[in-house]
Amino acid sequence: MKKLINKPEDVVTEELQGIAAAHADLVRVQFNPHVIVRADAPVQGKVGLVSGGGSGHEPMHGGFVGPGMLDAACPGEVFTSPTPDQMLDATKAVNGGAGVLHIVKNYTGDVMNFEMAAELAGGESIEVQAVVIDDDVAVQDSLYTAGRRGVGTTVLAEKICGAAAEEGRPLAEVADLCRKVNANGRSMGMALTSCIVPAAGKPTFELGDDEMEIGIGIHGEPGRERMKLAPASEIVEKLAVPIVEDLPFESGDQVLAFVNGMGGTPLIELYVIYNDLTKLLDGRGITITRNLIGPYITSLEMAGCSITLLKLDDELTRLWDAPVKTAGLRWAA
Amino acid sequence: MKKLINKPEDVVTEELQGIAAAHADLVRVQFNPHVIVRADAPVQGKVGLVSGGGSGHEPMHGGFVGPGMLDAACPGEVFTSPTPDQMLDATKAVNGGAGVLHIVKNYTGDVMNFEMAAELAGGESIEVQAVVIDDDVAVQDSLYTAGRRGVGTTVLAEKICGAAAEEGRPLAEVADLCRKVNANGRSMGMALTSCIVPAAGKPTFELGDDEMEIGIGIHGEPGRERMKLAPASEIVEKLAVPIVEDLPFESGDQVLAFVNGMGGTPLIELYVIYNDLTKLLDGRGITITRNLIGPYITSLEMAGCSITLLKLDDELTRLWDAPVKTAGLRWAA
Amino acid sequence: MAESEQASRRMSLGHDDVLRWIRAFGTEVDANKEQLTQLDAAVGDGDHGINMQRGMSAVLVKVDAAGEEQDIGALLKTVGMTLVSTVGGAGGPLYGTLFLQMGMAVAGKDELSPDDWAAALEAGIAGVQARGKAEPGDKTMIDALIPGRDALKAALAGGASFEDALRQSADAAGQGMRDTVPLVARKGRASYLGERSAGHQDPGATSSHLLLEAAAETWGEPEQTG
Amino acid sequence: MAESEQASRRMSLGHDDVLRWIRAFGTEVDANKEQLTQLDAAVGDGDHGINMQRGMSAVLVKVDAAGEEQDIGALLKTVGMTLVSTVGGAGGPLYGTLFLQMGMAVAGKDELSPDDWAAALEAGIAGVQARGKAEPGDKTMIDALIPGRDALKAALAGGASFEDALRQSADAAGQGMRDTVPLVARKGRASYLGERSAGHQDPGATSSHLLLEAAAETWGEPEQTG
Ligand SMILES: Nc1ncnc2c1ncn2[C@@H]1O[C@H](COP(=O)(O)OP(=O)(O)O)[C@@H](O)[C@H]1O
Ligand SMILES: Nc1ncnc2c1ncn2[C@@H]1O[C@H](COP(=O)(O)OP(=O)(O)O)[C@@H](O)[C@H]1O
Ligand SMILES: [Mg+2]
Ligand SMILES: [Mg+2]
Ligand SMILES: [Mg+2]
Ligand SMILES: [Mg+2]
Repeated sequence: MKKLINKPEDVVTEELQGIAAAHADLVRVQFNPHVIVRADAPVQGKVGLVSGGGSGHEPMHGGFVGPGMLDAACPGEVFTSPTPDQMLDATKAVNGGAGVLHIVKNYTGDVMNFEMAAELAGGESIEVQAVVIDDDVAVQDSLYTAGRRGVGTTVLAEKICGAAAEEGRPLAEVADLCRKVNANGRSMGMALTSCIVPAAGKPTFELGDDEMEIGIGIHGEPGRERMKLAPASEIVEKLAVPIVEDLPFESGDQVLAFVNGMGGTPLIELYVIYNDLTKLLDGRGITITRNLIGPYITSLEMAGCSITLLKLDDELTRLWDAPVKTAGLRWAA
Repeated sequence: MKKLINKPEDVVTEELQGIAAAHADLVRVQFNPHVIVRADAPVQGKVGLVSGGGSGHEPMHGGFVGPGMLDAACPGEVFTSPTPDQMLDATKAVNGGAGVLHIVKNYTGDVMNFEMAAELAGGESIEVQAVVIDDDVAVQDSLYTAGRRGVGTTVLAEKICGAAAEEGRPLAEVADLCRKVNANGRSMGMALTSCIVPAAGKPTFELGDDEMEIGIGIHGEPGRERMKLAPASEIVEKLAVPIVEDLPFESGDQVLAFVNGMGGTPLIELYVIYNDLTKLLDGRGITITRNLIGPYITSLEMAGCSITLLKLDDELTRLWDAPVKTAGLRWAA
Repeated sequence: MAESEQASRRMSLGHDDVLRWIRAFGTEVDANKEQLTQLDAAVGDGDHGINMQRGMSAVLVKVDAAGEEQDIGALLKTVGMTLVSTVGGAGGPLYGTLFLQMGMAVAGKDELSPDDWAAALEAGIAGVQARGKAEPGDKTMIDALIPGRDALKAALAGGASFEDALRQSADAAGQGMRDTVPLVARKGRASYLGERSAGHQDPGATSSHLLLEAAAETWGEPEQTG
Repeated sequence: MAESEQASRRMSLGHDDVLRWIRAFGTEVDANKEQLTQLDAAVGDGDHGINMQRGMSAVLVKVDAAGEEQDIGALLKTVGMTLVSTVGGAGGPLYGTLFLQMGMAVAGKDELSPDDWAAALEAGIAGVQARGKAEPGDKTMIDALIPGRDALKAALAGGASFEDALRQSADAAGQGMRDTVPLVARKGRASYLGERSAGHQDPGATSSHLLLEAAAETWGEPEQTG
């Protein structure tokens, strides 16, 4: 295992110490239990946005705490959902009287822990709504299973709902908007290499030198199929066609295209992927009007990428463009 | 070789097509020869800032073209200095009548190609000054050698000089400022893994599973020494102590600390490094007043990091804080 | 079992017995951390052993600190709360709920009869199902717990000694655990794999077997009398 | 050499000869791309073979397109300009300058005597030194070029045939190339390695040897008369 760390068991705490030292202007970090809170929280009268999940996906979620995006993030151990006490602390810290939205990625662990937290927050009379993001088309959906995973759309939902909350919209509306983003976003990812969970010390899965895994999750969960390495244009087809056909995205649609790096893949490759994606979408009459390219929802040092498409309308576009000031995403009006 | 590419020989062109499609609001891309130019270039009366170098270091330099930073970037083939005709085209495209500054990283190839370009630009009556960045303390400096390499300080110089040019300062002043940044910045890097040049198809160097290379360049050039893998805190010491002692940085100094990812190292590890760096500098009475953490000057998919420290004064701090709007660095006032 | 051994048969569990079981489970989790993690790597995200071990170490610190003041219900609730706040993932809420509900079922008691134990287990499992919505055959910890519970109840109802009933319970859990191998997961992270989840043993069922095995081994020894 | 062979000895180079040399260099670079890249990986950034190959392919396209209209000086300048604008790195300006300065030295000529060739090489090398500031012993292409130039001039001055002089030139360049192995680099990317650059052959000296070797081989054959 080759990592820039000290002891595996200290990675998350030391990362948070680093974040606390680097971004004191944006966030406060609470250490027991771990919570990253917007520096000026709670913002009175504003809906509080809380998300969280296992660590190892940086900058998500801690890097998205700040004006225009999240009010708090709960970082779990690496790839392990955080616990209800973290979420309860976060919820209390960001409650400015207008209620709190939990943005939850659809993993059994995340869902159950956020449920327990919401029950506890209810006990303290804080109004909480939860929206579950489940946008990963690599997973077959069914009433009888855990359903689809939450992946790339989470980042977009956090940005867009963050902007809406900043405008002072009420909890029910922000929650509806979050469901709308989820309903219009679809993702799929792939890996060229496995990642290594620090505490495990060895790769979660083995891939041959000429193999890749399509439909991978963000925790090194195995994907839909393993296949021979292929050129970028074929990889884009393997990812984007299921996405496009699932919603479906249709000729005339305007989309936000999010090409995400898994952590070990450099930007130069993401632009090659983006280039192939523009060609594929062009061929189907779908227009990219906004884009996001870079490592935003990662899987430790995994090499690979994911593609997320979000169907845009004027409202979503306007909220996407609204100012945001976080360590991970930052722009002005 | 596991990369998200099509043909190795097309990587740079396809990357640039991706950049052109993604960032048309910020830049124009010219393909023959390759030049990335600020969308509104030339800005009349403003000093034009041109940099360039081999590709494979993204977002540097193309991702730093835009208001408040570079006016143009010349991307060479992967890890290969661009050619004088690229630089000449860039220089002509950004010349708004106030002259053009070439920010050159100190590599024999970059220096010679920029020299030839400046000779050619002189022939077309464009006033050009060149500043060479040579901040890498891993390399022994001497009058008789090629001198130190240009690494992390380049990013900081481009940002700071970009802000000064935006204020309308004359060429000589912007060039002096660039020399000042170079004089006050020091860097050193390390690698956990090699990178693979697409056209070569195999790792530039081999590192054992328990080895790392200290003092590495950004092109997979071998470093100062190869040693056994060590904890993050020791790695920080190996990098930061030579930096601190070289300038030297002294108790009471205020610095910008730049923890850079080499391309294959995820953010979580960079924050662990940053945390150890804050402790080391604290112990020496040096205060970090600004920071930059992330993959900004990369080496393809190499895993590893570099540390750059820049001694700040009020002028440098103010110019660092000034607005910038590029694909790679973006913030408002 | 011979008449002469009747005297040494365990008829109830005290605070100390329950504590010994919890410690034994902790030891088992420690010893099998690697295997649990391997199993989870095959169909999940490779952290089940790490998570459970982190949780059980915290539990042991906690129950040591709490001393013997607590009744058994409170002790089990402490275990549950500690797991909830230290394990995370799916395992945290599920094992946390298991212990919390067991604790609720025996609230205030300082001694548990075999039937109390069976009732506690039943309540705990009901809690796991309420929280996780898994049915038998979904390839989860439920597939070890339910056979374990059913075997325990059947054995006690059939007049078996507590020791025998615990052994049958653990064995049935072991069988349930092995029976998860061919199943296609419908709950938890393994469900993302669809058909590819078949052929692997469920990590949660494996840790649940360890839990019931720890009970059989800890309490299966003749009671120390005197 | 026997009197009878005198007649077939080459006394001058035409446009076509120079073109054949350029093509031969291109072929050598192609064939040794891998080795050049390996050598550069050891002490530099592993692109010397790739860069030179990209440049020489562009050169071949360019000189084919240019046809035979050009005089030799113009031909060499075209090669130089093409290398400057396609190779990049250190190799681009250095090899570009080499050919540009050679072209300047023989501007307007349609035929080169052995002495013209020696003068062109001398001018080219002077250009490389003006651009790169390398001295002999710095572990660069200069360490192959200068012995090659000196051997050529000495042989011609000593009355050797052009063929023999070219062979001696190429052999001296080869020796110079091998002599770079123990050197500690003082110029170029290898200088960053300091002492660690010793023990490796310089990639640029290797490609420069190929250049002079291509001349010896292309022009060393008895001239086709008739
Ligand atoms: N809905 C559920 N009901 C019951 N058990 C479940 C459920 N989902 C997952 N599990 C159990 O949890 C185990 C995985 O636990 P763990 O690895 O700790 O959590 P995570 O999947 O969040 O990493 C699975 O092997 C399975 O037995
Ligand atoms: N200043 C110099 N003068 C002469 N030759 C040089 C100089 N610097 C480098 N070289 C030559 O260039 C070669 C490397 O070329 P190349 O790999 O194409 O460039 P880069 O180092 O930019 O990747 C070296 O092996 C050396 O022979
Ligand atoms: Mg997990
Ligand atoms: Mg190079
Ligand atoms: Mg797991
Ligand atoms: Mg090279």
